[in-house]
Amino acid sequence: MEKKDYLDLYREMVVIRRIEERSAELYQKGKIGGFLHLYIGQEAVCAGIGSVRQPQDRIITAYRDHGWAISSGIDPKFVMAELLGKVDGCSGGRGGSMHMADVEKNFWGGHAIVGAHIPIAAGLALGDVYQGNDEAITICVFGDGATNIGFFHEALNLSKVWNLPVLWVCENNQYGMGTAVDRASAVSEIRQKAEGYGMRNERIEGMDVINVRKNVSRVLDTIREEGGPYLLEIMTYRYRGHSMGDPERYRAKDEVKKWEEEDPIGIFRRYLIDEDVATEEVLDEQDAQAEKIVQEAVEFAEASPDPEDETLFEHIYTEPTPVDYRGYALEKISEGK
Amino acid sequence: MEKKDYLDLYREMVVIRRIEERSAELYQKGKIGGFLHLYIGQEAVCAGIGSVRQPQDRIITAYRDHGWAISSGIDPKFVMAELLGKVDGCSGGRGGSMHMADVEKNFWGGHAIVGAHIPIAAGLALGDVYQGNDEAITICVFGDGATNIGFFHEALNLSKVWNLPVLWVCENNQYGMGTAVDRASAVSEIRQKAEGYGMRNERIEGMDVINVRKNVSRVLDTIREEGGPYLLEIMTYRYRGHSMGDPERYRAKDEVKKWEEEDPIGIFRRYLIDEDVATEEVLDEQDAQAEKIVQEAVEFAEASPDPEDETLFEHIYTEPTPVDYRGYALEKISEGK
Amino acid sequence: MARMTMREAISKALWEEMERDERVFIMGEEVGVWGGTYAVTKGFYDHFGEKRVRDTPIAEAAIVGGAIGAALTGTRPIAELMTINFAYVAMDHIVNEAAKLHYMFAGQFKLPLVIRAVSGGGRQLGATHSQTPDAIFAHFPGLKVVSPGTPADAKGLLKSAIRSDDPVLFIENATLYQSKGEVPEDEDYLEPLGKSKVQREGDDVTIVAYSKMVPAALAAAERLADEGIEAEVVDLRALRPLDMDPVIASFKRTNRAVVVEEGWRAFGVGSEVSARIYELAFDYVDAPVKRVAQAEVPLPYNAKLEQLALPQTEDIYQAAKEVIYG
Amino acid sequence: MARMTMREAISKALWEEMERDERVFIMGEEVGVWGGTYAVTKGFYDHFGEKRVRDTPIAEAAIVGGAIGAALTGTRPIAELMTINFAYVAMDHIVNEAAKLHYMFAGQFKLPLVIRAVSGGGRQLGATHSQTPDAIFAHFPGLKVVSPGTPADAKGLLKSAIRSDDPVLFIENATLYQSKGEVPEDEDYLEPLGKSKVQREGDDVTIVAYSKMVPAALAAAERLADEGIEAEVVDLRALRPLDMDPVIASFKRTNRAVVVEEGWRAFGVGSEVSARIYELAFDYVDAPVKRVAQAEVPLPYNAKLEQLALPQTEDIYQAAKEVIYG
Ligand SMILES: Cc1ncc(C[n+]2csc(CCOP(=O)(O)OP(=O)(O)O)c2C)c(N)n1
Ligand SMILES: Cc1ncc(C[n+]2csc(CCOP(=O)(O)OP(=O)(O)O)c2C)c(N)n1
Ligand SMILES: [Mg+2]
Ligand SMILES: [Mg+2]
Repeated sequence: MEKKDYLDLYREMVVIRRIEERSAELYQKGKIGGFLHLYIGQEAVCAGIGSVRQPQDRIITAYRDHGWAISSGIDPKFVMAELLGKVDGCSGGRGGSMHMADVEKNFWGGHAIVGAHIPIAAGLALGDVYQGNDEAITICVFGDGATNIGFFHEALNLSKVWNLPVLWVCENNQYGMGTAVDRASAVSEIRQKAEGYGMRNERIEGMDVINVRKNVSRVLDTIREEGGPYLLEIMTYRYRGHSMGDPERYRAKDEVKKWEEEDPIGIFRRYLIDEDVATEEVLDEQDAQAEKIVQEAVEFAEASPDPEDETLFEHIYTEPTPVDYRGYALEKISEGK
Repeated sequence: MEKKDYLDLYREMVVIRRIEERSAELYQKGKIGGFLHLYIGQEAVCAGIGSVRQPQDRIITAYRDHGWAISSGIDPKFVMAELLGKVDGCSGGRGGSMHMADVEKNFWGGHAIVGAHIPIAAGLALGDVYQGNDEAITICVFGDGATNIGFFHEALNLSKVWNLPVLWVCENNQYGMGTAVDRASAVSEIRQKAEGYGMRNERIEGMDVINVRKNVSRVLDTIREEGGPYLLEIMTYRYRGHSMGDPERYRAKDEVKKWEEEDPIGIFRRYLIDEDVATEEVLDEQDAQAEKIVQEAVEFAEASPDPEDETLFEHIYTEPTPVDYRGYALEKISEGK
Repeated sequence: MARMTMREAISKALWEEMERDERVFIMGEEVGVWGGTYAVTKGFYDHFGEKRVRDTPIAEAAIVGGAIGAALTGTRPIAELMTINFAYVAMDHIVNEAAKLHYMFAGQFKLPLVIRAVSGGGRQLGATHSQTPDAIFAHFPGLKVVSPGTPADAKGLLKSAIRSDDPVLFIENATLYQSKGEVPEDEDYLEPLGKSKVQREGDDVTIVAYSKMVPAALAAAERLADEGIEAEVVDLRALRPLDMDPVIASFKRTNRAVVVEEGWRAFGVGSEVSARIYELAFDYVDAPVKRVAQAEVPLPYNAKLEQLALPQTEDIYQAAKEVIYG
Repeated sequence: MARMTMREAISKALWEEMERDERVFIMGEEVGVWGGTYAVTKGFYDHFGEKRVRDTPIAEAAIVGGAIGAALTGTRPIAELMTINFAYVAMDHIVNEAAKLHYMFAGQFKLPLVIRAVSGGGRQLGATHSQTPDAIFAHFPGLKVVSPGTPADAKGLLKSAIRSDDPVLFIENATLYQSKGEVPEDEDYLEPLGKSKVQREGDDVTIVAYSKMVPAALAAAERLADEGIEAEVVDLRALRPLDMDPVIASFKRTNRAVVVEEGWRAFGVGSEVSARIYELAFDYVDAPVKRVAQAEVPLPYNAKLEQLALPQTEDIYQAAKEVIYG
């Protein structure tokens, strides 16, 4: 990596952090609705993977997806606009926090049913194999809690039987909502589940973006050379509640504090300084740029309009198709027109 | 085991074999409808397990269930009556081949959706634990193919997390319909799947009933002493098609022939003679008794009446509950009455 | 009587039934330490302990399947699915196992199971998390499908569901949790499963509703009353068994009906109720029955579009006027 | 035109589309070596190879989920669910993913997916294996639900489904596979998705049906014709989008209708169609619309009870007479 790349990566992590902080504020103000799952604490994972994946590599994840959207290359403006439900959002304001996607960036969402995207990921890889896209890998991200649902099992098995090029990434942040891994999973190390499929697997630390980069890039190489699936468990931690309004009865404040000391942004900052890649001043300058990017994203999002009422019935199907019922009030409206 | 027990066990295996042969005939004659999955070749598994389980141990299995019904203690008469859809069938003629049960015998079915009974089995064990039935073990039987469905995963994980006393028995007959294990499962040894749950597991041979007895009885002891789940893969083979009308394009005649030489009844017969438990004559006499039992079962079943039309609406709920619609013809009938 | 929210009423019903009967227990995601995603089981874990308030893995098929198995052994599990949007994951166990085992095995056992799930949109949760697909579950004989519209009914119906020996899908509406009402304090206060109820009397038009649409219908009725129109509001309370008696009795007086549901219209509750009104009271029909329901789109996140798609009190009011004045 | 069974027509449609478009492939349980549980894909594996005729593990969620993913990349998968009774296992992927992704992500991609599944009872398969729950899938906007009643339509509709860029649930009826009819041999013979069709003309009564109930309705119409009653049989062919135009056009002439479905009545196809008839042609109603459907029980194994519960030609005939003579 060039120095510039290091700085870009650093800035991206800060942007992701700030986007989440601003989202929390906007949620409190009622500008963001629904569920909001913040990624704060886990930035090294998406940033690290985003920085080593190739453009042909597809990314697909769950509802904790803002960081993934940004590290996949979606402009924070479009992420913020989606959070505000605006027409310029990456999902046109229809998806919201949990359902972001940008296919141009090979980012396939943003899926809110736990584990449901895991078989879809196997299918993405199948599509690549079928069409001879030999260099493409599907990177499918899910939480520790998601590995207990049947979807996980069916997809992992299929990926092994069909030798699909999937990097299965478990972001083990140690809780699925309020349930600690051991209270829900038969094995403490999620990577061990891959043994049941005779699948290559590994557990790595995920608070240090350099470590994530190094390992993921090695594993992607392995998949590209040898084909087939690989399960990577990446240890991380979320600093905030599962979503807004989490009573957090399931963990001690001290535990969070301990992990906050291993802050991925702090670690990376220290690394950059220790390795003489950047000075405090240079990084502060990046921080300021990140602030600015996020501020602009918020302004952009606030200025973006709501989708027009008429668009309610767009995109139900790809082709124009009669809508069975427009709802009572809407029938009145459309009759009136 | 006493000599008598050996002979009973032998006779039971022959009864199961004959029941299946007669069922095939009755199916050809159109007296049995629906799907018919014969157990021929696998008798040592159900007979072996049936002979060592305790009355408090619950049995639950899939649709290939006639052998399990009999080895659980259901009189072959009631099994045959069920196959013929008669009122005396163990499920009142409503379940048919795939849905047999007798709760008095602690036999909980007979389930036709692949894998769906596996979580139910975890629940049976949970019910026992909850109520302090400390000596009870749930024995849940499923095929090799069933281990690829999500239900399997969710239930195995739950049984380990909650330390439920379940003996998970995979009857590996090497095919799920026409799909050989390796074409559908990431691992060739099903027992390896248990590693993904950190669960005790073992693979044993299942054509020799003595071997099945010995191992299962040991494993049941282990569960009774130590608690928690255990997965046992039992290698076996089905001699007939998956169900009636299987074109059997997926395996060579020779393969079937090879396995037929290891016929579980033949093996047991030889064992009994070699160990001086019985003579050829004594066993022939058991064969004749088995014929008679099966013949009587068929006669009983043929003589048993169809359920009355009026019973169509019985047992939808446990309590008398208004039926929303009786169907068009039935409305006419009941209005006419 | 005590004034309380529907959340409190449901929580009370669960608490009292667990105190009354040791066989009753709860299992589901986040029901324990967290206290329930919607805070319905707050305090339960500390009081009843982890044996009776069981946090599960995220594995809906195992939750319902496991609860079925436990019910077969004589316990009385309450399986919580968090939201009905996740019920699809357990669909086979709900409609193919719970709904059929008793019949298929000729009634050899009881299956006393309650499955709780939260339905409804309007909270900007997007298409996957905002559904009201209650009607599809009501398609299956063998299952009972219950959904209260008032706090009192929530308590009385949930208690009956827990005491019932049959599998009951008990659907709560997320945005109703805060709704308030008078609730009987009697610990044996039971409302019958499968009985509709008149929530407001009136002779001019019959508004049929259930769950969240009950308060909406009552609000519409108030507006109509201001104009001298007296609407009778019939709350179905259960979709299966579906009790048409109070609907038909009302309709025979009013000769006009609006059927309201929060979910999609096609193959929904309004279709069935309206079809039955014509079957059972054809000679009493003065005007076409109107259905008010959700626009047929996957519900969008954007608040304005979402509200546009959802049925509103205003729609019920308008529909009632049209059904009267044509 | 060639005379063939519905099985042959479906097989031909699949074969021709696979020959025409390399992106089309089949995945499902036993579709390959076995040749399809219902022999629909017999010979495909040998001809197209294992890349395009893919035997899968028993894992319905992975079958539909995997097919969704593959469709997103530009291939055109046909996922076979063997029977619709197993669709519950993939329910989330069918109704929450396939039906919603396009809308939720604002149409960023196409989702050209066909899910084939066999529906219907009458073969003594017992309650878990005999369902006709087609209506519940039609409740979900975003999904197209198609089910042919004749071999010709089976070919033309399946081809359209494969060429459609939207997810289509294509429901075949097991006991119709042997039914015969004339089928156009044109490789581009397409029938539109979401268009109902008059299968028999008549002015006395409108019989609305789909899938297996189409031949049953036609048989009933023959019996009625013997008595001088001319029934018009309208085949819905799709439940979503549901095309009422031919139904209403017919009804405006006959003023009488019977709606027939094989599945359970409550919250079924008849409820929706009957509700819409009243909404769209209230002034033309001369007699209450009748619904003929399955008795509301989990279907029993015993052949006599099973047939008692299933709707028969006789029932359609009787209902038509009643709707005419009251
Ligand atoms: C099928 C399903 N069940 C339950 C939920 C509710 N839910 C949303 S997130 C979540 C926890 C997931 O935990 P994990 O996979 O560890 O991801 P994390 O939130 O920690 O990133 C649950 C239970 C859901 N969305 N889908
Ligand atoms: C969920 C589901 N999918 C598919 C089927 C159809 N099916 C019935 S048996 C079977 C094969 C099962 O194989 P295995 O588990 O090995 O059991 P075996 O028949 O060999 O005893 C399949 C695919 C089903 N009944 N349920
Ligand atoms: Mg987690
Ligand atoms: Mg097998």
